Amino acid sequence: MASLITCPHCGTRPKEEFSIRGTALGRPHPAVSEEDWHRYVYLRDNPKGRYQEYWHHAAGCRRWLVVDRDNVTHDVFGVTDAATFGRVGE
Amino acid sequence: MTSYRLGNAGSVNRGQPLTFTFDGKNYKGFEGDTLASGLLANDQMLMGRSFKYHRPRGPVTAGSSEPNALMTIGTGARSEPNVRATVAELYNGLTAVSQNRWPSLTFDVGAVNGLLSPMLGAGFYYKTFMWPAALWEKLYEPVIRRAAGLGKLAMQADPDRYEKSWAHCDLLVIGSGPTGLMAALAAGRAGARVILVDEGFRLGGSLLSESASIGGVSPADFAAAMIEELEALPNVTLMPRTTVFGWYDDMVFGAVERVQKHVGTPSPDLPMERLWRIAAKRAILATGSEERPLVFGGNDKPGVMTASAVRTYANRYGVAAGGKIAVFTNGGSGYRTAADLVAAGVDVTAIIDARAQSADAVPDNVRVIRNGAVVSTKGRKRLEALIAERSGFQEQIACDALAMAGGWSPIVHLMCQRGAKPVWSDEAQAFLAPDVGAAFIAAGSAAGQDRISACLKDGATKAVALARELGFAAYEMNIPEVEGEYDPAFAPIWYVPGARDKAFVDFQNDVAVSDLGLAQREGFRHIEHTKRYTTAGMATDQGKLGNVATIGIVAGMRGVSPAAIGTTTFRPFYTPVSFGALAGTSRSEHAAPVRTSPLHDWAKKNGATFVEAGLWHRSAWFPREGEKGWRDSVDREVKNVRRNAGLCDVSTLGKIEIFGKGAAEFLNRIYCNNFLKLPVGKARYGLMLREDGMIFDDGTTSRLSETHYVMTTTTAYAAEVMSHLEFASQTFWPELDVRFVSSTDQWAQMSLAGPKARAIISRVVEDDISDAAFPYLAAKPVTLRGGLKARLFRISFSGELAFELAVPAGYGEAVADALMEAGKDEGICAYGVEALNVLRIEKGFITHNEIDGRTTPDDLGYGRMLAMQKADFIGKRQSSRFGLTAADRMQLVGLKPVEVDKEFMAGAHLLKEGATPSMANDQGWVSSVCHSPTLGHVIGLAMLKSGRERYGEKIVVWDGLRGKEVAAAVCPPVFADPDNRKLQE
Amino acid sequence: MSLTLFHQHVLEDHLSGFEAKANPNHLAAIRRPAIFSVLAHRGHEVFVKSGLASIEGVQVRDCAPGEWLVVSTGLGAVVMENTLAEIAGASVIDQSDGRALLRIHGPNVRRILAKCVAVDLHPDGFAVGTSTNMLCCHVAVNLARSGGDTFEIVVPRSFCGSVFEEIMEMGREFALTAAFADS
Amino acid sequence: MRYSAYSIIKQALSGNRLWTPAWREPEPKPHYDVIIVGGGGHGLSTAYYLAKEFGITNIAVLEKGYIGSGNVGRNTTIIRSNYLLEGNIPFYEFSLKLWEGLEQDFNYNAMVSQRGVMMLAHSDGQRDAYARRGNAMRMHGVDAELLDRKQLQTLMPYLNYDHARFPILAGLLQKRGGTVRHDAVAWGYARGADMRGVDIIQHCEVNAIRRDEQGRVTGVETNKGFIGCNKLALATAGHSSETARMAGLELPIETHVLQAFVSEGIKPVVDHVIVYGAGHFYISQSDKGGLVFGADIDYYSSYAQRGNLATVEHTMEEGVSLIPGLSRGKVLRAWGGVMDMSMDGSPIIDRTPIDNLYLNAGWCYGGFKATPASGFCFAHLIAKNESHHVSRFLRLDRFERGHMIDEAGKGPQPNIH
Ligand SMILES: Cc1cc2nc3c(=O)[nH]c(=O)nc-3n(C[C@H](O)[C@H](O)[C@H](O)COP(=O)(O)OP(=O)(O)OC[C@H]3O[C@@H](n4cnc5c(N)ncnc54)[C@H](O)[C@@H]3O)c2cc1C
Ligand SMILES: NC(=O)c1ccc[n+]([C@@H]2O[C@H](COP(=O)([O-])OP(=O)(O)OC[C@H]3O[C@@H](n4cnc5c(N)ncnc54)[C@H](O)[C@@H]3O)[C@@H](O)[C@H]2O)c1
Ligand SMILES: Cc1cc2nc3c(=O)[nH]c(=O)nc-3n(C[C@H](O)[C@H](O)[C@H](O)COP(=O)(O)O)c2cc1C
Ligand SMILES: [Zn+2]
Repeated sequence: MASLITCPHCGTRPKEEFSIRGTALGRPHPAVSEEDWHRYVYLRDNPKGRYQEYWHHAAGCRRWLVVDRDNVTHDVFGVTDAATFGRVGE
Repeated sequence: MTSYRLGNAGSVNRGQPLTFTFDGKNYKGFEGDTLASGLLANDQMLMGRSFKYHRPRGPVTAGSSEPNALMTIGTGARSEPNVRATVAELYNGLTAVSQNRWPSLTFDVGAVNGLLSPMLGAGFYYKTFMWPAALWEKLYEPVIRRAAGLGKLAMQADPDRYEKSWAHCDLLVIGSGPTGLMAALAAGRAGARVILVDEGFRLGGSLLSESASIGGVSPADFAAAMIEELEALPNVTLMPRTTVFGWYDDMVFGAVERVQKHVGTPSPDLPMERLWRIAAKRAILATGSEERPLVFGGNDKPGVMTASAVRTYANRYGVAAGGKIAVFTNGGSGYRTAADLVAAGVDVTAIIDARAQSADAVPDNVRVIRNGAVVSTKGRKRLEALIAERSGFQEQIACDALAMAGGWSPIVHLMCQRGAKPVWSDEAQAFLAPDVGAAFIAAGSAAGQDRISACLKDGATKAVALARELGFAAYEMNIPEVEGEYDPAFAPIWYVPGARDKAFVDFQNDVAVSDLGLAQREGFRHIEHTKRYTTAGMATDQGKLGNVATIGIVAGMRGVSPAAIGTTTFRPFYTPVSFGALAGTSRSEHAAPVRTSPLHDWAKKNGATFVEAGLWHRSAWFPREGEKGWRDSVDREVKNVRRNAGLCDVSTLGKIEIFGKGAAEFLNRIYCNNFLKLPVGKARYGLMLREDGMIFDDGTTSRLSETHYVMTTTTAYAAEVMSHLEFASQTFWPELDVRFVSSTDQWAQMSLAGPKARAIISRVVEDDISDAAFPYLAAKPVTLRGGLKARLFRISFSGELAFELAVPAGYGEAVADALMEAGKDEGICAYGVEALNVLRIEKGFITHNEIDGRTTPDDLGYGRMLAMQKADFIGKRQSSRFGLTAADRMQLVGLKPVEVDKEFMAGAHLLKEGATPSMANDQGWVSSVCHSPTLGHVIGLAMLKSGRERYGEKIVVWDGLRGKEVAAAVCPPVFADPDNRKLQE
Repeated sequence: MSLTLFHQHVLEDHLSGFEAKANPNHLAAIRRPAIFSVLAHRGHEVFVKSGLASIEGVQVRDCAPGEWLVVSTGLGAVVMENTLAEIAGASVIDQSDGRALLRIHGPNVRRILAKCVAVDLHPDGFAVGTSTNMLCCHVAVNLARSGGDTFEIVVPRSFCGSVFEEIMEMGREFALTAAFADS
Repeated sequence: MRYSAYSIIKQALSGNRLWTPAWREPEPKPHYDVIIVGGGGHGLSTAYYLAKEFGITNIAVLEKGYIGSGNVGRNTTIIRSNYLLEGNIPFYEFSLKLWEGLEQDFNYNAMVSQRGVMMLAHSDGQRDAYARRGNAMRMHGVDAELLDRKQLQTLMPYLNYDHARFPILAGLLQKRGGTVRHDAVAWGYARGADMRGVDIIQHCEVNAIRRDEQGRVTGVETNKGFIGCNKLALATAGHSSETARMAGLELPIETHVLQAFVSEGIKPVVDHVIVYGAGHFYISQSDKGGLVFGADIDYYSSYAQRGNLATVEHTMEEGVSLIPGLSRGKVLRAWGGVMDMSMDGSPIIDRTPIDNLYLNAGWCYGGFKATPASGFCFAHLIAKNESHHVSRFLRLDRFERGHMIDEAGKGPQPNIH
């Protein structure tokens, strides 16, 4: 991972082309409870192991990607465009 | 001085003599020598001093794991400390000096530490220097710190260039010995893109040092033939003088090429060093193996070397390590060394073999002491004799060099840098490479193969397999016949006790077996604790020679196998890498790219002083003759803007074109205030929040058509805002039809502000810009006289009647010139960001001084902008938390000094009158300050607790840091034209 | 009053002083290319793409899904704008002044560019006609292979001076020269 | 055994054979009053102060590796109290005061070196921000000085004044800031705690937290079996989310890797701790001569103690830009540590919603300097069930209440704090 990321649009690129935002969370509905909003903004599962994280291909296609990886071995399992991530069958 | 250069042996170029100096003395060597071989040829064995006890030291190796022979090479700004003489390529005029000694290498006062060594054992400093407490700072610490380090860094700017490059290949082969050459050739012939690297200045690895016959020729000639074929292959890149220092995720290897370290006068067109990031599909570790030193009393005397080093000096460089050389061995390497020395005509006094018997061939007339051991040595600055022991009897044997062969450790460093640990093998009595997957495999000696023939075969076989895996048609290689190779098998001995003198495991850091014992007794038993407590393995060689012995000895002390002890963590860098190479071109003025405004040249010719603003250079002020300082210029510019008009470059503001049917809805969710109903042709000021309710950035967005907007951001946050919009549109609301592109670079944008702005602009713009046709916050495309298309916005950051005119960047300078010309009679001036800042403070406009990531809209008095009735906007739901709405939050206020000639500065804090400065009494802080030429005194914006309730209150502006305390009156944050009359004119 | 306005190339200052004679490794800065950003709206990506492909005299550079730079050294900006305006489902914006077009070619061009970009430009992998956004000398650019040993780089104007200087520096060992060119 | 010059000489005369272990290697008892998870600086200092200041000695510190294997053994050793916000200054100042008396207190020379910490400003805005901070410090009685460019040129002539991309305009100096020998901190606290009866149990990994029907914590499952306790205190730094999860708790924390570096040993050239304001580079020189330095984190979530080449290069670029003379020096080793980056960049020392469970976390890359105060305040909390007054703002529920302590003003994105 952390050295090269294969962007689904641009191909294999160095880490320098990306900026990273943190856990790939879905934004809650604006009307859900205070507690849910707090959880979304501040609490993190932060697992050791498999992890989905937002990466922005800032120097390439400027798409937000979800990088599915292992944060211990740094193996990458897949990179998807964030707009389609988790929307399969939508 | 005797010469230790051997007849015609070796591959140095005797036709090319070189002169060099060491500690001011002149020496001669040959092309192809290292600094160490050159010195040894001149009988200069003493090359350095150890770190702690300042013991005299000579080289122990002929390679990159050298702990002792460290010197400073070069002079002045080009000097480089801690260079290993054993790998430094000799060149004409090289100057080297020894290190860590005073006053000289032969007489070093620091050596008294050796006498105190019983008290200076591992960790002694943790236990003392504590009383009296005051002496630590005054005496102990300075003394300890002065003793620090080895060589001196000149700390001057580097005159040479450095650069970086990427490389991509199917197969990276690390190491060019028999294994690496065969591997590279096998894959190269198959058509794969191959990169072969070796840290040595000549390719060939151990082939350059060994005696045998490969396919009927010498190892060196065999290597030469292989290299010739490789050079001819267009898909193969050969990289000598290149060290792979690290293995990173995704098969990226870091390597450093020493492009010009070996030349006296570097070419300015080439870098000194080049950093390579090699992205490889597959890699083969063919780094060979390291011969281990043996651990016995006095094993650090100059003249004691590994057997393979002695062999390398003889066979490759044609240098005898001594006149009378003894050998202490536990395996075949010692015998081969003796044989090669005898063949070169060097006197071998004895082979002391730790084993009872062996099948190794003994050279004629050389005495062998079997079941023997070296227990100690004699001599100070050079080995004079050794004490050998057999069955309890000791014997002194005169010698000036000792070749020690302690067995072999595969060089697996790189493979262990990503978390895998090497695996102890009882059979090999060594730590072997771990399994790190199919993409990166070890071959040859690095994989535990011990003979040349086996290495040739292993390299070829593994490369063929990898090439096939990648889809290349690779053919099995013919492995040449090897004759006269030796058997390097060995039987380990970790430590020979019995001497009074210290037995070292880490030469440079002076870590001896006794220190390892102490660490165990004191509970530092985990090998990482042992390392940290004794510093074994922490010197510049990172324990390449000594770590395995350390582990073996600790295992012995604990009565367990080395497997139970394990290794310490392997880390980059394989060998130390210069800051210069890792920094490359990105340094000094080039530390980051420069962004220049399209009006840069215009500003320059108008005399601007520039200031860095993020990556941009912005015009700060425009000094005129007679002005004594920047304040004069800024005051004039401000006054002139308020009285006449001024032109300011605002091209650096971020500009984002926003398109789509969903754009209105999108903006309405991005900004906390309403954007849905912004009419076409109009601009609106907006506040963007973060999801936590704090202000993220502000700016205006203009609607150019139903589905086209242009957003401006602050200069500093342009990139962040763009990413933020993309994030929101791509991850929150991908269903909204909205698309963006940055047009920051397309436009030269100038703010024309002041009562005469309209008159001036109308001379340049064709359209009607009367207040009726072009009211406050109008935003429309316009045409300049002559036909150029532009954009005009009636927005103001100064409080004056103002327009922002955007023209295609290439015309920026010309249009600015035209405006200056048009405004000449109106008294136009150029003004910079300093005056802009004064104008906005006078008007109470905010910048990121105020929006420091901890402010809410309400803090700034913009609470009414929060359109809470909207179903959703970023930051809405977290805005109502108690902490963000509490009544005692700090709020934006203005400050005026009570006495008008008193000044205060940004960064000061606020206190109630009479209150002592303390955290509990802290009322707020001053965010922006300027001298207001309009009011004739200093004014400030500040964040004050419940500030809006406190207008009229007298407050103390406390600046203890700069020894200032000034009384000020709290006032609303707008100093000029509070009713916005000028904006509407 | 009618204004006569001169157009300035961003490299005007940088290029004076370079020898006119081009070496085998040479960098040309194109004086007035027309460069437009084209953004396809949702659902129109395929249509816009084929629309762009049918325009003559332009190069279409891939930036991102549904986003292109359309570059021409022959067509002027006005013609280009009118042509692009006819493509339905796309938003178009003139970037001719916001981007500079550099063309670099020569036998060592890949060695030089390997010091500027991380992408593998080996002829087998990066075919003629390929284009993509990438980091070049710390700046996000669009790089295209426009010929055997020829690459074209579209650089944001404000960064162009920095990028140009860095490329020239990287080309020093191969005697890279530079000059303006009209097309 | 008490350490002194006398003990060193005496032991030397007997061949250094009679030194005793700095701490015991006990087997865990079935039950303790307090179990502290994490044998890093904070866990060990908590045990030490609980025993020394609060009279609780029936304590175990459980460490999954060897003590000091976490961040306490891999940081850049900078100590300082030059913070901006009310929630932080008193706490870090308390820590600095404890550092100043530490050696005498625990009879171990951790080489506290108050060589001064200099933070450089490269723009007017940054200088103003440092002035604001310096004044906040002064208000709290903390030492701070603002130096101008001229003064800096005299004090640190080797910085890049003439060819800097971002000019050096000013510097905020805290003279009492400096460095401490990282390993010695862990070892000194461990020895001090052990002497007072604390069981330090290495290679003991906590895998689960046991709770009774009321939800109260009663003990932990480890690779050495179940160990019971009255109170459980988590001080597991980068692994906080993992250990808290064992009790069903989700934290405002993301784990990231930060790299650090050491150069080859060279004669002293950098006398202070210097922090580059135009980037993130910080550097000091160790007593052995190695330049110890670091810069940004790697930005992606990581539990691996190793980093990425791009970050390595970036660090060196900043280093050479700030100190051109480094160019011909050589970097020896790089390593990484996993850190508990919190949502506002500030730490948490608090009780949790779960009875008997106490939390010490969120130290980001600034917790080494906090080691003494963190231990002291955490011990106070555990012993008395209420916050020490200097740590009263470092609460777990502050995010919900909207009382973030956001020194950097970056908001809830942990990797940019
Ligand atoms: C590269 C780097 C540089 C830094 N530089 C500085 C600096 O200059 N100044 C500064 O103030 N701070 C710095 N820091 C931060 C500082 O090191 C940490 O904030 C601090 O050390 C954390 O507290 P600790 O010592 O208790 O953590 P650690 O030493 O990490 O202790 C936590 C311990 O918990 C153990 N553990 C985890 N899970 C379990 C379990 N399930 N069971 C048992 N044990 C467990 C771990 O093994 C570890 O030993 C730096 C950090 C890094 C990584
Ligand atoms: N393992 C054993 O037991 C043993 C014992 C004695 C001799 N040998 C002999 O050693 C030879 C081994 O051949 P080989 O080809 O495997 O190794 P080699 O030692 O011939 O070549 C290894 C090469 O790798 C280079 N290298 C090492 N690390 C590097 C790095 N990080 N970056 C760049 N270059 C690096 C070295 O400079 C060297 O030139 C054979 O001749 C064998 O007989 C092996
Ligand atoms: C302040 C400090 C100074 C260090 N100095 C050295 C050094 O001089 N030599 C060395 O090899 N390692 C040095 N290290 C690094 C350690 O060897 C080790 O890499 C680090 O503590 C992380 O542990 P690990 O590599 O075992 O994971 C130093 C570490 C720190 C924190
Ligand atoms: Zn991409």
